[in-house]
Amino acid sequence: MALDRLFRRRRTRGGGRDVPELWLKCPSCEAQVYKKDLEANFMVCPQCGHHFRMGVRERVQMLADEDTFSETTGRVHPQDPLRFSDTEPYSERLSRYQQKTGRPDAIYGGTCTIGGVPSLLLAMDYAFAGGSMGSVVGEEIARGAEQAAAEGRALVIVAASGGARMQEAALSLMQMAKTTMALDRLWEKRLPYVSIMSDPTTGGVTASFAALADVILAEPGALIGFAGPRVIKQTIRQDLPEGFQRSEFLLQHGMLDRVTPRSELKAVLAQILGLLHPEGVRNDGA
Amino acid sequence: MALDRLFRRRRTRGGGRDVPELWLKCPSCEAQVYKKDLEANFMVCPQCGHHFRMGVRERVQMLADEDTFSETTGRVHPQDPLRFSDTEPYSERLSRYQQKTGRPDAIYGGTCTIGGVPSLLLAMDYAFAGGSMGSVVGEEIARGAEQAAAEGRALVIVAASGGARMQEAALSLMQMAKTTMALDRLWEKRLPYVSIMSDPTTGGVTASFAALADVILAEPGALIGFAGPRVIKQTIRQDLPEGFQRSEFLLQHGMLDRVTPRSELKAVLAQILGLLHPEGVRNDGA
Amino acid sequence: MALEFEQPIIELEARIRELREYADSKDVDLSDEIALLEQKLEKLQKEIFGGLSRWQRVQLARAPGRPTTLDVVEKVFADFIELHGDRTFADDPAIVAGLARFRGKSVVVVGHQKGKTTKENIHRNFGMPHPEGYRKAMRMMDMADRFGFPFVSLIDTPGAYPGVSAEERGQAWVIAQSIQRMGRLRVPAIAVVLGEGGSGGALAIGVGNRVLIMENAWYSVISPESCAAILWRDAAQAEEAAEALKLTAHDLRELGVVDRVVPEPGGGAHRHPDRALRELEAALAEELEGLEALGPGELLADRYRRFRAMGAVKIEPAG
Amino acid sequence: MALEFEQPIIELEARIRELREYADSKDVDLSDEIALLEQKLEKLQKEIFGGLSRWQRVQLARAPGRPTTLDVVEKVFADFIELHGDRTFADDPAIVAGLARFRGKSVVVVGHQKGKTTKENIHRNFGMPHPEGYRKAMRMMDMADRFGFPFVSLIDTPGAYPGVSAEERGQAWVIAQSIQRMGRLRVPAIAVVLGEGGSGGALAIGVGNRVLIMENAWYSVISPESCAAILWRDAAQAEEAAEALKLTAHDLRELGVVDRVVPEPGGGAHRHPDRALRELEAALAEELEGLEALGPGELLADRYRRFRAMGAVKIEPAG
Ligand SMILES: [Zn+2]
Ligand SMILES: [Zn+2]
Repeated sequence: MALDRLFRRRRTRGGGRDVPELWLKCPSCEAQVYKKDLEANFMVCPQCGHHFRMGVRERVQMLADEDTFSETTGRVHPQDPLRFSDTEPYSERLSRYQQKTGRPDAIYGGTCTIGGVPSLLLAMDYAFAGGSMGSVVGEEIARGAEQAAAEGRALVIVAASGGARMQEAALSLMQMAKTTMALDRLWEKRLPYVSIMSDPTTGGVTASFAALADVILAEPGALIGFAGPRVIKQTIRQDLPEGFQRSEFLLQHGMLDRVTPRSELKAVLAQILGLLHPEGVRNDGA
Repeated sequence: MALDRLFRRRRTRGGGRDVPELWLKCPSCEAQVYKKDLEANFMVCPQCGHHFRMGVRERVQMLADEDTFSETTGRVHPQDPLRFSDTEPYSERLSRYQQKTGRPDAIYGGTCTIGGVPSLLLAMDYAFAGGSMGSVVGEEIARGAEQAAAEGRALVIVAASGGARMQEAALSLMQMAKTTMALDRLWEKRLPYVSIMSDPTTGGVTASFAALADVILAEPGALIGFAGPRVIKQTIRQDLPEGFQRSEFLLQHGMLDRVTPRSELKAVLAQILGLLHPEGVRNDGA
Repeated sequence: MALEFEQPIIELEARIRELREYADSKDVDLSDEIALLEQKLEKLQKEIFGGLSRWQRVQLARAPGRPTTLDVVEKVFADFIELHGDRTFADDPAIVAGLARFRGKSVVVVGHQKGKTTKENIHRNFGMPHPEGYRKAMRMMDMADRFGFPFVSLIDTPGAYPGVSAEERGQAWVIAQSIQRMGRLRVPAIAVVLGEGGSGGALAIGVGNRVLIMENAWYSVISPESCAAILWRDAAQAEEAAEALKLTAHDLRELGVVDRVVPEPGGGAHRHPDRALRELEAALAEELEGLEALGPGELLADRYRRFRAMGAVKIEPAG
Repeated sequence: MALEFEQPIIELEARIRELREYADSKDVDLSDEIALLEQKLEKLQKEIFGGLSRWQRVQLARAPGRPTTLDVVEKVFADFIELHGDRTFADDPAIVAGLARFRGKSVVVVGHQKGKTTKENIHRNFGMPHPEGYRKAMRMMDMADRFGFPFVSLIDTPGAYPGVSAEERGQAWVIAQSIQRMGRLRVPAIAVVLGEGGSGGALAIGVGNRVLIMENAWYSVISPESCAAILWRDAAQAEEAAEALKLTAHDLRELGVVDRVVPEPGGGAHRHPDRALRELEAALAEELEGLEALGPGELLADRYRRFRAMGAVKIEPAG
């Protein structure tokens, strides 16, 4: 569970989410960046290369070949099976996020080609409840894997998540098994699965489908791990080592295939998919 | 390669090998032990429990059920494919060891039952060229695995070896692949393989069949590893940590299933074989 | 060491014991009085245990004296032999694994292990595994597949260890791998939540064809304390969090997360471990027998079906 | 940096170069003189390289400028993308691994990697892998099997690292596992000894259906220096040990340890890496084509037959 991080972050970030800001301060180099410039640069700071979080539509646009994307998500809606309520009822929380994002839950994606390789591309939406995985995210990923297997597509998932969604409790936990097991549909058909870990990828998402890809790419500086840094700090009662749980640290510890800057992500992904799914390219079907 | 150890040991040990001694000094507790007492106690120091090296016949006698052992080794003889010679021609070295041990090479074993489980039991002979693995040891192990598979037996190998035999150079190296691959005959038939590591188990023997068993048992205090301690010391130019490369160290580092004193070895082995090869016990065939 | 809500039961039990001892020592007949008190005790137990709150169950799940994996392998299985190590980095005492016999047949058993004393608890890291523990578990899954033996896992952990060392060595990765490995077993797999079923560290060995749970165990995505700390920003709200998480055996049975609740004797498994383990043995025997008819492919399909169905969603018809 | 026995060749080459430059700058025709010297050079090369001692070959196998794994993946393969990590503990720079294309088809490539500078050599631990390197290699073998891609390994190591850290993390175990994993590949597997083939650390990725070796590479159970230190108790006797070990490409072809010697251009691969790599490419293409006809089961059987036959023994007829 690294949802704790979401709450901390939201409090320390300046400005309400609904006020459109023209300028943003880069948290890494502290430069004031014009938002349009940032968007034109795939949300990477032109000064220092810091990778800001990215919207799911922009993510899909960045990775899918032009005019090949067709959404498959959006028909699976969350329930409130536990009638969960903490400081706010879960059902109200859901409505709020649905209004804010225009999506039923924290995932968005569909079919496309990537470098000519027929793919099923899913992106987790951090803006929806911290990208937490409940029944809907689990279901969409399982469906994605099954559809990719049935249609001979590669599967690509961009993770951005604080972990499992507490408000669905044990049902969220079970999504870890459900998504993991669904990936085996791809194995049976020798279809590749590439995981892209963006900031943050933690908790039950890392500990299930995100860590089980044929190739795992991560964006620079992304927080990646199982437990959240705050929980770990409480456990060991010491400061965490510099760079701990960041992409570069994970790469050194053997957990990632590559740390790839966003500017190269599409090209690297296309190269890998082309190598892992050569029939896909030859058939040239989308 | 940990053959270096063999040479060092032989020089520091007191007394010629051919002089029968009635008393032995325990290298661990320094007590004078009457040799007959030691033999009656499976070569374990009655004072401190130090495990002396053990002859292969005594080893087989200790592990096989009474009156069930029938030798299968002994028909495979070494060659001198490289016409190797260092301070002494390899062929002469071989003759010397053959005369000393009465066996063609560094391995002895055959069929038996162990706790009623039909088994093929092989023991490496440290007294023959430091238990080094050349073509004969490799061949006997491959044949043992194949025969066990063909006859529905469990395979049990007691390792005692300084590693691969230098005098057969690349051919010795290839025995690592040959023995390893032969083990898969057992996999196909769901037959178990238990490795028992005694002092020492190093080099190419550890790095092939000895480390690949379903269950790995080791005797207390045995030297176990890949590189010999002297080589490692030269590499790191520091003293080695206390207990480094001893059974108990390996157990802690997750490499062994159990460290089992010789007095319990037969019982533990029989229990494991009974669990892993229940049909064997039911059929009760030898 | 008794829990607060147990006090009336324990006091009544003490009185019955006293009366018995008195009757024995003085050779008087107090059987009517004792019988009366025993009836009262039974009623009291039913009353208290029938109305347990979720938070009280969580406390029972953690109660000292509750059967652990080592108790199960000793009393429910025969011929257990512990096997150690992940053949990679270390042996993790927070997970116990080995071979055993169940009703005459070989099985592979893996379970979390807490300590019964403080010293043992430190040695076993309070049942919180490092990556090595899960790798040991995976090695045992390989062994079960290799020999065609059923795989039984026993879940009892507050969670996988959330420390620097565990993160460095890929805690998330190894949990994912263990879930995947268990999902791929070609032999019957049964998972039993013995005590605490804390999050991914529990699920890592929880991908059974059947998932059983002891009546007073809990199983959820997060502990009530951590959940309260995050959602209520106050760990003291654990009681409320436990209610909200619906983490008890009966809740989970209703949600379809577990297949069977193993009843505990009145007073709980920690006070009557042998009786609880006999119930577990009977349940295991029944479930294993049911799975024996299935072949490797069917077992895989059965397990996928089971977990594929998990979750609560509403799906719009395709437009 | 040239080896002693290369000196005459290098001097002659320098003279030819000078003459050429002179002819070009002065615009005079020295083609006859140059042709004569080139003939002489060819003769000299044949003489020197035809009569190389085993120890001289060992020096060639270690010569700076010799093609390494990274040269091969760049020049023999196309579209190489390096993949990192063992998903367990670390990424080991002493082993390079990834996906590439060979003659249009996807392959998985793994090889030892030495550095070309001192700094890089330290980073790559002089091509001596830790256990993590072999686990990365095994992950790549899994990938080759998963997608049905041929597996190509490039051997160039003095040996697996003989240090405390490597022993602690199971160097022997991981080498054994890697041998086993490669033996179980259900896809065509070709191993090429590029430079040094030092013991188990080389064999760990050497279990190919075909094993190729560059003409001036060596492959044996131990390095000549270590062998001399043990058997002659004097590392300076390495030259004699090299002779005794019969560790050259042609020796190994005779012993049946390798299937094919890839010829190196006169002067050696370190002086003409591109030409050497073209020879390697042609050999790889031929061998891969030959294996393509075999199914998974046949490849397994072929590999077992190959290694099962290794060794020199005399077997008494059963009495
Ligand atoms: Zn910046
Ligand atoms: Zn002693």
